[in-house]
Amino acid sequence: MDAQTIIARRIALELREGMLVNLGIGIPTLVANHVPEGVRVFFQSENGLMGTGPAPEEGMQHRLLTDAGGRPVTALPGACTFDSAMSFGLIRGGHVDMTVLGALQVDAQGRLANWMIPGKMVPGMGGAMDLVTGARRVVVAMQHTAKGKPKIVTRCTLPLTSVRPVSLVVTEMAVISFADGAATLIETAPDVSVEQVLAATEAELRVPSRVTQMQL
Amino acid sequence: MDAQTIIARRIALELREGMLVNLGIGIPTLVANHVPEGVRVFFQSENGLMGTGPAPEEGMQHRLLTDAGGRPVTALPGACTFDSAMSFGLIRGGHVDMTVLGALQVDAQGRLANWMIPGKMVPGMGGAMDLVTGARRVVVAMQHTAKGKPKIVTRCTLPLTSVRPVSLVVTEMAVISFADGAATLIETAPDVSVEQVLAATEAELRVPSRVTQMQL
Amino acid sequence: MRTLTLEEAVTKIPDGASLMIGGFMGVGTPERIVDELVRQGKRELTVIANDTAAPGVGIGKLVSAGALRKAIVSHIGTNLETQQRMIGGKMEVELVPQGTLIERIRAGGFGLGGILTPTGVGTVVETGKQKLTVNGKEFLLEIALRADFALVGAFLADYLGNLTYALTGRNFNPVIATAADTVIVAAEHIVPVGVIAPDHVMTPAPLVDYLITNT
Amino acid sequence: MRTLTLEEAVTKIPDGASLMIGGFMGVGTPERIVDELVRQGKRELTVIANDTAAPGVGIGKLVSAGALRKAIVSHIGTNLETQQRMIGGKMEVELVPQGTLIERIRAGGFGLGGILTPTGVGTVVETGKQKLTVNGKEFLLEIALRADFALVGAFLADYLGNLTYALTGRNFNPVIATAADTVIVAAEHIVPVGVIAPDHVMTPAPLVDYLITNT
Repeated sequence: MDAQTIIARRIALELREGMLVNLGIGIPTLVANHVPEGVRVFFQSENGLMGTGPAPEEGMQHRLLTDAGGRPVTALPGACTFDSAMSFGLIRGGHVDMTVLGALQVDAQGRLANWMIPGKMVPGMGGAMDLVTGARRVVVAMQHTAKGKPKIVTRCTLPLTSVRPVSLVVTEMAVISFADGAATLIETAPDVSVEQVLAATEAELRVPSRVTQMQL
Repeated sequence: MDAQTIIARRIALELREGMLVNLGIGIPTLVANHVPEGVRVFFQSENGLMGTGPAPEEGMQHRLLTDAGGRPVTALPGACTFDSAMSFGLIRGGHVDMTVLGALQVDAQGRLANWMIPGKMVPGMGGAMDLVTGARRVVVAMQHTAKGKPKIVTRCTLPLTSVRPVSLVVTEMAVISFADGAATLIETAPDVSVEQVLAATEAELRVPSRVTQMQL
Repeated sequence: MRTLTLEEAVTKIPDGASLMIGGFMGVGTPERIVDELVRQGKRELTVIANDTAAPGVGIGKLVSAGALRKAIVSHIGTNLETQQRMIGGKMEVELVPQGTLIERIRAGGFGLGGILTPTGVGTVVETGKQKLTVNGKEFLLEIALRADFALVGAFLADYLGNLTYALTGRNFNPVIATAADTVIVAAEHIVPVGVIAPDHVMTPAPLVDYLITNT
Repeated sequence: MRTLTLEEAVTKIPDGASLMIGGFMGVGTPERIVDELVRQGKRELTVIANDTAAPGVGIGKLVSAGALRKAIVSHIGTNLETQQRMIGGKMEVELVPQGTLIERIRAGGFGLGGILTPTGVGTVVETGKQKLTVNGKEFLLEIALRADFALVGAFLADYLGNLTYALTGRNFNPVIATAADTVIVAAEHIVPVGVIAPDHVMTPAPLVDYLITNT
């Protein structure tokens, strides 16, 4: 299984019946492909759609039915649309149960940086700051390291997205929880040891006596 | 012509093509019956309707189509409905061109009191404070005196509705403008003299050299 | 979202709860829920709504039943009983300008701390509130308002919980549906999923906790 | 409301004007108006919008044409040209969180001085802004935003100016229609008055100044 699939499948296990979920661009989008059988979730797209379905068949696209990246999507029965004020009211107001986003860095307290690299890349925060501040649970989907360097760091050197800590970080190596305020290694990927995770992580991780293996 | 009709007809002459107009309960409601021929205005009702039409024929009422007083109305072709946040966004945001309201007192600077008599009557401000603060023009429709006492006073003794001065006060005796900040008598009703108006008014009125007669 | 009978849904509301109730002079108020609150003899409720309607109508029934400890509303002029109870000290009434009230509720539902409004500046409404100047103009800081329950009167609901409102029955309903811990809906018609076009949904399904069955 | 040709409507927009433009990644953007702005060679414009789309799409065309002095947007990641112009000092970019941006515009349209949002607290976004504490929680005061013109992309318009939007083409459009001195609309279909049901109107007619004819 490749890194992206491991991450997406593991995050999909966090989905619960009836949840309203916002998926960011990139790996987070893949989570939609792994929703557990029998679980119905609503996907929200911050451009104004709830009830996003899979990509349309060829010839069935409509240019006014897209995801937040502008790509054609479908709308499931029971879908609804709304303006951006409502969309972000849902996000900021705690009505989105879970958001899944990418990250450039996450620090030891779970604080996320994902919207700019000063002097290099300034895409802008888009909806990320509102999502991280307002969603009930924030789950980070990212590769454990970038060019061999840890992305889970003691302290973010990049500008923060929010001071609110994320709930969970899922990488192709591990699941790290910030539920009780400190970075805690709760799962490792198949064939990955605790030691390997620690070696690839800059931030100090709490390691409970029992670290389970991801159930994919 | 009775007092109410004089007031309503005179105010109707302030209506201009395409205006969005909010009418309060009481005499203001009557203005809708005197819209000048060929002038199309939109009436807004703060409970969430724009394009209010006349009272429905017997048997054609619908309990979910009412004015702000809860009375059945009709909706003209091109009418639209909205929630209370939008309704007051239109009001507060200066999108309502003119509002017509009743008054308990208006002071020499045009400040209005119309929502309570301490210890006696506390109906509440409803939408009046937003309307007086936000509408482009505020026109007061009221009898010139109450129980023989002037209602246009030097200083309001009742709690103010807004510190923003009204634009125009129309009574069965006179039209008083606050356009340039001071109470100015600009018109008298037929068979009413300037002296009679002054005698029935506590606030000092500026009287221009030429005061015209209301054109009803 | 779950569907419940009227009785089950109202049983979830304890004495002393704060309730936002939709409706404007009773129009759009979920009358069945109000009737059941009275039947179950609820007490010490705080109601946040546009008005207290009139005796025998909508929230007016709760006033008459003595179910309210407090009402946060913009207008009580159409309900003499509310005024009498207020003056007699049997019920607290907090009057809020209508536009301010709906924005405070929206702020509560939309995760905002509050809003700056020019309404009320220089009047008794500003008492005890912070004033801020933005671009040379004075505003009152009006803070967010939330409730334990929102009691929503809808026109159509589908079985996921998507809602629409009809004509002037909309008023406070879609806004309160965002601003309470638990949202209970009574709809005139419950329709299959897909019957309401996506662009016509006024309250998205995930906001609704309980939909009362129509039986 | 008046109907105008595309050329007439765009002629009303002077160089240096501030424009709010609807659309999200170009979806819902009134493309015809954008094309005409480019054709008429407008300069020094300030655009307030969700994003600058991509080269060749929506607002991206204005970027490429060098028509913009400044963009107030939430995201430029999909338009490398915007980033290059910003870094090269040819264009100013003010980045605003998306939820904050839409609330600031709404505040401008709804007569509010601003709103308190938790978004951005403790980040670079808070620089230079007032922080307020409400019920023990910190918020940023984000102030109202207005523009000279709103360029709105609608789906249906009637001849009074009532508008609807379709699917994800709605986004910023109904909000900017409240917040500009002059509102110009391009609609995919212009229909007779009465065709749009009152409950389905998303932008009430009196907000619209000019409707561009479809010829």
